[in-house]
Amino acid sequence: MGKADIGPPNFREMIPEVVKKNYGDWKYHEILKPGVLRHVAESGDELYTVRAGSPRLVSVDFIRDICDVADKYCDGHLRFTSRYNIEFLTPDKEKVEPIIEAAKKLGLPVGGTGDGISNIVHTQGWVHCHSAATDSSPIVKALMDELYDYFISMKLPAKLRVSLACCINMCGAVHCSDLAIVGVHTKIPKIDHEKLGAICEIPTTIASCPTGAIRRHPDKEIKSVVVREDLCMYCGNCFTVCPAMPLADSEGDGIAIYAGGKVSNARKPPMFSRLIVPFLPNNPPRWPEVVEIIKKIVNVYAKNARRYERMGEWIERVGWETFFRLTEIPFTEQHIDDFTYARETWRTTTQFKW
Amino acid sequence: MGKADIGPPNFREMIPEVVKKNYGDWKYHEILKPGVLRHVAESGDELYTVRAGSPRLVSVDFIRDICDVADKYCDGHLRFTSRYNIEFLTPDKEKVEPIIEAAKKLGLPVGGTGDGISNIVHTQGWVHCHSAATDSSPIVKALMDELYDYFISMKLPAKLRVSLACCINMCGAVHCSDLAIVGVHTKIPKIDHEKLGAICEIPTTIASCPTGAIRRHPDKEIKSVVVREDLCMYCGNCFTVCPAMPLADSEGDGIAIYAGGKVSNARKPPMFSRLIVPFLPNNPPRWPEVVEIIKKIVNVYAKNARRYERMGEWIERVGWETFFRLTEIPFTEQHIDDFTYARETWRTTTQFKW
Amino acid sequence: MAKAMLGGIEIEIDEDGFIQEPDKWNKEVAEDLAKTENAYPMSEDHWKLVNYLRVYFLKYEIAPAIRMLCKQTGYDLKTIYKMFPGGPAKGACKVAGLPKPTGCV
Amino acid sequence: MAKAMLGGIEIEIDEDGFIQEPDKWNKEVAEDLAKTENAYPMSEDHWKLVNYLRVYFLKYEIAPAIRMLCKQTGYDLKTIYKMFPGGPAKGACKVAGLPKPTGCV
Amino acid sequence: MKEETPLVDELEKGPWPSYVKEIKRAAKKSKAAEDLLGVQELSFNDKVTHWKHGGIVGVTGYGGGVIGRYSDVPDKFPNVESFHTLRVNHPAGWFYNTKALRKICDVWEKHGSGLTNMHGSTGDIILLGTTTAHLQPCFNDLTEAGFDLGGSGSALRTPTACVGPARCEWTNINTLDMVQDLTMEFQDEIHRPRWPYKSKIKISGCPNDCVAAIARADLTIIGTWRDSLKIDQNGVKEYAKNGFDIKTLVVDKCPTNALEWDEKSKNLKLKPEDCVRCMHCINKMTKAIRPGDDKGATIMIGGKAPIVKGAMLSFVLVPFMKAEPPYTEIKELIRKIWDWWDENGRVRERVGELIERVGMRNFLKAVDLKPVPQMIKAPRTNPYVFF
Amino acid sequence: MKEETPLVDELEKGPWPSYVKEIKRAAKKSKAAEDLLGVQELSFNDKVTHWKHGGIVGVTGYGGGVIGRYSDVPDKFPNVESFHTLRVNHPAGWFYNTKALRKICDVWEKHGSGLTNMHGSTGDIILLGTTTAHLQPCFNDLTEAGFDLGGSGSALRTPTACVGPARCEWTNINTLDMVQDLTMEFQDEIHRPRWPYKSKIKISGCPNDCVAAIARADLTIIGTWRDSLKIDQNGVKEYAKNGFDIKTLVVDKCPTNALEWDEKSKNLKLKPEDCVRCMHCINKMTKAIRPGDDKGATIMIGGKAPIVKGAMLSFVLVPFMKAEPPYTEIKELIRKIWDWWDENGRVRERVGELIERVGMRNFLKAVDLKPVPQMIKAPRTNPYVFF
Ligand code: SRM
Ligand code: SRM
Ligand code: SRM
Ligand code: SRM
Ligand code: SF4
Ligand code: SF4
Ligand code: SF4
Ligand code: SF4
Ligand code: SF4
Ligand code: SF4
Ligand code: SF4
Ligand code: SF4
Repeated sequence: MGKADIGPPNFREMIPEVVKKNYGDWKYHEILKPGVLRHVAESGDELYTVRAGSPRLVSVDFIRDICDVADKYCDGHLRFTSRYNIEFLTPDKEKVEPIIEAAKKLGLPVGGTGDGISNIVHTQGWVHCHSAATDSSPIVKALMDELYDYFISMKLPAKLRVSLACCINMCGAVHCSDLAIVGVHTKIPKIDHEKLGAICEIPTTIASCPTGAIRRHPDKEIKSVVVREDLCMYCGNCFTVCPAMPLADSEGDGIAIYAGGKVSNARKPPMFSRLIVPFLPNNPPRWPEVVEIIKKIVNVYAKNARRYERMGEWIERVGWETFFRLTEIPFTEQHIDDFTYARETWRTTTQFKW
Repeated sequence: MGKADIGPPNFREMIPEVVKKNYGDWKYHEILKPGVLRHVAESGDELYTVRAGSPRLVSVDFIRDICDVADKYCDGHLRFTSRYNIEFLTPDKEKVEPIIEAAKKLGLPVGGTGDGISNIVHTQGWVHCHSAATDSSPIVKALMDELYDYFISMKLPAKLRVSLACCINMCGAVHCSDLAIVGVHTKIPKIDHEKLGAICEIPTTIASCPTGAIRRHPDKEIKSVVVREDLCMYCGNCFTVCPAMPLADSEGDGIAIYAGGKVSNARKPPMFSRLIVPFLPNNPPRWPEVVEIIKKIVNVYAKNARRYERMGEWIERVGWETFFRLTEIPFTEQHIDDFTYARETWRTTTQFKW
Repeated sequence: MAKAMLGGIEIEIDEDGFIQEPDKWNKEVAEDLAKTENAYPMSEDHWKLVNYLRVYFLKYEIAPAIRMLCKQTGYDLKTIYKMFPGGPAKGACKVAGLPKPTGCV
Repeated sequence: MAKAMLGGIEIEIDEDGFIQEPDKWNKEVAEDLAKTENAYPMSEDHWKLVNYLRVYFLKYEIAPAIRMLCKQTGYDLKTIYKMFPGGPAKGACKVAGLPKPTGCV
Repeated sequence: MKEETPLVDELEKGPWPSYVKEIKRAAKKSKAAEDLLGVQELSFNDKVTHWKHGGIVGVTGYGGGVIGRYSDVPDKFPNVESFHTLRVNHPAGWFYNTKALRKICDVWEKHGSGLTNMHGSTGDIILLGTTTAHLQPCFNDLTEAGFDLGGSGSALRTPTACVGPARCEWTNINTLDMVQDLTMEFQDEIHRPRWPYKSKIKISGCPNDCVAAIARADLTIIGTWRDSLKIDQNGVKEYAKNGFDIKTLVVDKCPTNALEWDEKSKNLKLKPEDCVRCMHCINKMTKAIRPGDDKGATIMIGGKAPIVKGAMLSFVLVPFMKAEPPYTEIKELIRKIWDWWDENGRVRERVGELIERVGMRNFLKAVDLKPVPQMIKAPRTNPYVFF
Repeated sequence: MKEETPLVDELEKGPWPSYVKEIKRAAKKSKAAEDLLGVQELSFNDKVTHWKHGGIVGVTGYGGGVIGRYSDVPDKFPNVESFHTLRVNHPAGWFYNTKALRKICDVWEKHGSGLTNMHGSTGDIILLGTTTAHLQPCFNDLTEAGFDLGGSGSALRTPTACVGPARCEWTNINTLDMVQDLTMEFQDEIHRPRWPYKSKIKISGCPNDCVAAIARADLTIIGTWRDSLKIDQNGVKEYAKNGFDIKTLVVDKCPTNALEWDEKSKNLKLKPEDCVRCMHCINKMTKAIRPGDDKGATIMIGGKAPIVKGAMLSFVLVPFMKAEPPYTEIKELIRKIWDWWDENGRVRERVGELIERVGMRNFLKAVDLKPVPQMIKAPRTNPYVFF
């Protein structure tokens, strides 16, 4: 048995010298251009950050590549952001351009700062997860290829945070993103009655269903469960606890899009994202339907929102009816909540627009 | 057998001549002074309204008295408002003052218009209802004696609508009032096991409980139910369907106060009233604790709200923490929702005041 | 609580004349109750309705919803009011010996 | 699905070595499973834990919560990891022939 | 027997008109009213109600309209041993001629305690306190006088409407005609309970909602308009001249910032697409601003008090509907709604609660309405979507 | 065997860096990575995942940190028959020196597919794909290199923190020190699952919340201040001079109208009692406006994704708490919370859901906190109150 419970390396060994020196004593910052930050310390010291995009799913050789850059220009230090971007840090202004050049050589876009689209928080998808109703990395790639310009520039009204989760477990802050792309099933679980009794805890399985759709099999001989079709909304929570209830389906699986969430407390309090497109098919490798509608929404937002107005703030101001009108997304029964807190979403006023 | 299904008299026989003539053709109005409205029709005709307060619970002789006034000055017509006030209508400006005099003679205050406190919508209480956790008419009387000045004047920031319900059935728009006074029980039902089986539908009784606190009596011999004490919040809904479960209690019954509701769609959409004082004792005949706190709140509101800002709009602007600070009402666990939609009331942001 | 002679036996009733001792109900009791409800003499139709109510109540411990009552017995509401001028709740349920309805019927 | 010889009989197991035919579980099977989990030879303590898990599972059809397990058996979590280096879920439940835990334990 | 009522007497004092004086007035002619004073005093001492649970009494052919009530101290107060109330339909808008009112007074002096509520909080004339024996004769006399009973139990309640076109310049619908028409249409539903629970209709001529329909009615009809509101710039200038602070008191309070104020030219501009017809600017500048011309109603559904699942406000069902006599479209919609509710509702489940339980999508299908964004404040946040 | 992967290959094109290229790079050295390409292609064709449910594998003495994964097409892709991931704790703030990073690369090249996620969305270094046999040796080598596993299962997850004092001028707490300290304190809770479900801690230095803690953490710690923010009027004038529209872009966007702008004197005035410390004015005028001096943290609780009862945002538990090492008060509170949750929670019930189920009052009592209005947006509307 080796070591245990040693915890992560202490960050103090990881931060560059200039950070160590000015730790906690920063005064202000500015964004010099997309992807380049300048932080100034009380001491007068400067720290330049070059932020570069990353596909997140990377090889060790990729990591070695960026280590080379860090060794060359950053005294062997670098960091990652909470959205997977790579940050090269240096106190030396002169090194900024060379770092940018080096990043470009590696094929990494510099940007992701300020009022633009940063990297897309995402998840495993068909690359690793059993639960996935869609893939993740390819959609992110397809989207970022198209939104590329918004990454390397800062011309949106405000930050626009995109996230993707390959199933409704929503690994990531998907439920509070300006734009959220979520893998969804639309067929009920196919139960393997043979196996279920042996490999699943039946009470746990029954309790897992948010809508109470799961009951014991009416035939007491059969140690299994049944699903009430009209109550099942394909959340897959039963599958999570019981492998004998898969719901993946090549036609039934696809993507839903949510919009208008945010996390920061700036101006408006944090908000959840809300359903705007109930279903789009899985269409590998580039999911054109998804890419197209996302682009459309971003454009409508860019055109209509006011400066420093996040997606959700804009929608709140103009009203959801206006959002649907401007984006030309059809409004359907799926948009209307029918889960536990549904009534809180009903319009209990005569105030509305056309 | 007499007539049936004749319905109410047609209002056309009830409206005065000037109304008939200008029906649907009014142009504008103004409030000449508290309790006196002047409506002007497209035709140029005028309609003067004198609004007078009423205790609602009145004798037929009272009605005859006001009929006398109407006969004398209003061609035999009058109306009541949706808040029980009496309105004397006349096209003749000259008659306004005599009507006011006549009302005063009858002991009726003229007012209730504009930015003041109108009559209190209320209910039966101990005068007639089996369900009452408090009385109604005496509290209204005690309150209006003290708020009198706000009825005959228009010096509040906006309309302030007070309502009272003697139990949480809330007969009236109590749940959406600027200030709502509600009778509450705080002891669980005392079950009459002898009778329950004979006079109550047990399944209906069980289903009536919003928190699922009612179960069948564990002893199968006893045709009755039991109540889980920790789940019962004394709503009395079981009593409504099952007379064998009374919860009235001279010490346990009392009053809760809610604030900040509104109904109109003007400016902010309609809002529910929210709990501000969880419990005050029943203290007949004048409920001094209730009167005092209501007066205090009205004064704090009068002092702090902006013009045309309803109670709830003001509180929303300054924040509930400020409301509690200014009114010095202690904040307790009872204020925090723990019913079905509780989570919607939690503060999911770092934004707050001190 | 008041007592009344119904069907020849003494039964406890409430102020509205609903019997408080459901076990004592029988045909004779029903007929005497029908008298108080202007529903006497009881025709076959009366009995059909009363029996439906009783059977339903004994099975489910609740009175049926009006819609159910009409559907299952085939009488529309108008007809029921003709048979029991007090209506299904006050009239028919009382005769059937059910607890005084607080909600449905 | 793979088969394994456990306690002298052939039993279906999944990739992680959890048995898929709970009815075939017995003491010998358990001991062979314990070998795969570095928990062999099984002491009295091992058996106490395994038996508790089995009894609980047979009664409630679910594995107990860890807190419950510790409280009821008297072993704290550290001790359990000493007995079953794979831990209560991977180690002890496997030996006890329970379904592969997805949530608790 | 005349009781001492010192606590109750205390309430004769003070400037607000006293209900105790009224009971005493009635007590001069009615033993029941006299006993009622004693019951009040007793309740003041005991701090509980002295009325027994429920009571089912009524008149021939009706299932409701009377609230049965019995004293729990009949020995002490024999004259209120039974003390039922009759709920009597009011004329639309609570308009009366004195002839009609006096008739009611006479009937009630003859048959009851002489005490009334003008009005009950649903809107009925409440005749407060009589005996079982008097119910039918009282009803007969009432109908003779042209009045009928309102609803109680699992029935439709007396629909109400704001004063509307009779006096108010803002109404967008003929509230009084509509309420009269619907009340006549649904006589059977008012008088013969048949549903899972009660149902209420209330009608306001504009979004000010002077009958609090949104909060209290299962079926809420609110007048509104579809085009742009109308601004008379001369009128605006008049307000400005009189020192009315248009910027602070109107423009800044518009919920959607739909108004623009030019301090210099004293011009008030509307962005019609941003106006949500909240009424505020109209309310405060009635001589200059008026509702639009394309008038009709917003139909809402589901308002109610807290029992059982918490209070609900009505929510938008049909954003805009033309509302002309004979109101066929509205009536058909209402019947469809009731029918679906009656078929699917549980005991004591209001229609709003049923919609919540089974989901809007099932409800909309049943009543043949297409989902529109105006029905909701915002789309769902959860991913629990049925297909 | 090298498969044709035409669909996957398509994703090598385009300006954004390609994960496919990365898999291909790894595939040069790893059979597993090569097979992974084939699995992707297969999934693109079949439009379903080809990974089997779950898997419980791990290292000695730990209950989590490894996600077991098996292919459902092992015959076709034998090199990913088992393809487990290790979750590895990142250093606070995701800061690395290249030495440490290169060590990880070497370990992973030796024991796994050579593919990683930098980082997982909880914040771990994700080592993507290895076999059961390699787990223990890989772990041994990792700890040798100074790294440890993160959490999985019903355990604490690797806590994360924003870059904070390392670079950001706005932080009110020492996010990195705190996250390091808490992570070390709770090693046992991370490595040995024991609870009803997972639990997460995230720390942001200010209300901008750059680690999205409010949305994703059961225990959310957000830096804030208690006194007034600080305005440097010279700095303000500078912004004005540079043409920054302070009125429109800052003052008008303050959520509580706590700022007043005097266009003439270019003076920006704060009403401190109205400021809710939303950060907006600071964000946009960092050279002129700064957080106050009385710094500390708001402790929030209950954030989570939708499963089971719908997503929750964290809500305020302690409006303000001083947060100095050794963070005793915070640690004690966290332990109290976990203990109560562990005792009362159902399987797969996060702490926020438990609080919802049993009510705040029971929770607050259990963790010894007094109710304060800052915990709620608004008091209850319903009358269903326990006493
Ligand atoms: C590096 C990073 C923190 C880290 O520890 O990794 C970071 C760093 C900064 N954030 Fe952030 N934020 C980072 C993720 C976030 C997130 C989380 C997320 O995106 O998932 C949020 C919440 C987003 C949301 O609300 O949904 C976030 C909300 C903000 C805000 C508030 C924006 C708003 O108006 O709502 C600011 C202030 C601003 O930009 O005006 C902000 C400002 C900043 C500043 C300016 C702070 C500073 O002085 O250093 C930093 C650089 C700004 C920039 O990138 O434009 N940062 N920031 C994260 C970079 C992610 C990336 O690579 O893109
Ligand atoms: C690897 C990762 C996604 C990624 O690609 O980055 C991930 C992957 C999985 N998550 Fe997650 N979650 C990951 C971060 C999250 C987050 C984000 C976070 O932690 O900030 C969330 C939302 C926040 C939250 O916890 O609420 C998240 C919410 C879930 C949930 C739903 C939990 C809930 O209470 O709603 C599940 C379902 C479950 O626990 O059974 C889940 C379950 C899973 C499982 C274990 C699948 C399962 O049902 O057993 C996934 C394993 C995938 C695989 O094969 O590798 N994962 N998961 C993330 C962990 C990486 C890391 O350690 O850094
Ligand atoms: C007579 C009456 C209607 C009726 O059919 O009986 C009525 C009549 C008028 N209302 Fe009303 N309202 C009447 C109850 C209501 C109610 C319901 C209630 O109080 O229970 C409301 C909703 C209150 C709420 O939101 O909680 C109501 C909300 C309004 C509003 C919106 C106020 C606001 O800003 O929120 C206005 C417009 C205004 O005053 O600016 C209004 C305006 C008016 C006008 C000016 C309309 C007009 O031109 O005639 C009428 C006289 C105003 C006055 O009294 O100051 N009326 N009005 C009701 C008088 C009740 C009383 O005796 O006090
Ligand atoms: C008389 C009246 C109060 C008053 O003094 O004005 C009244 C009195 C009673 N109401 Fe009411 N309600 C009265 C208007 C209301 C209103 C207001 C309205 O209709 O606009 C409401 C709130 C709106 C609503 O319907 O949601 C109201 C909501 C209730 C409720 C709760 C209903 C709910 O779904 O939440 C109950 C409980 C029940 O139905 O069992 C109730 C039950 C009762 C009962 C029948 C008591 C009972 O549990 O059986 C009361 C009889 C008292 C008595 O002895 O006279 N009453 N009740 C009002 C009817 C007078 C009239 O016809 O004009
Ligand atoms: S979002 Fe779903 S499918 Fe994607 S990694 Fe998380 S659990 Fe797996
Ligand atoms: S998929 Fe979700 S809703 Fe359907 S049965 Fe499973 S747990 Fe229930
Ligand atoms: S509020 Fe309650 S006590 Fe008062 S009249 Fe209505 S039901 Fe009776
Ligand atoms: S009073 Fe209310 S909560 Fe208590 S048992 Fe009766 S119905 Fe349930
Ligand atoms: S609701 Fe509108 S139309 Fe009706 S009286 Fe009130 S203000 Fe006038
Ligand atoms: S009616 Fe209301 S929303 Fe429309 S312009 Fe006037 S104030 Fe604004
Ligand atoms: S959360 Fe605040 S302190 Fe932390 S990095 Fe973001 S802006 Fe800076
Ligand atoms: S921090 Fe936010 S709330 Fe405070 S003054 Fe600045 S903008 Fe306003």
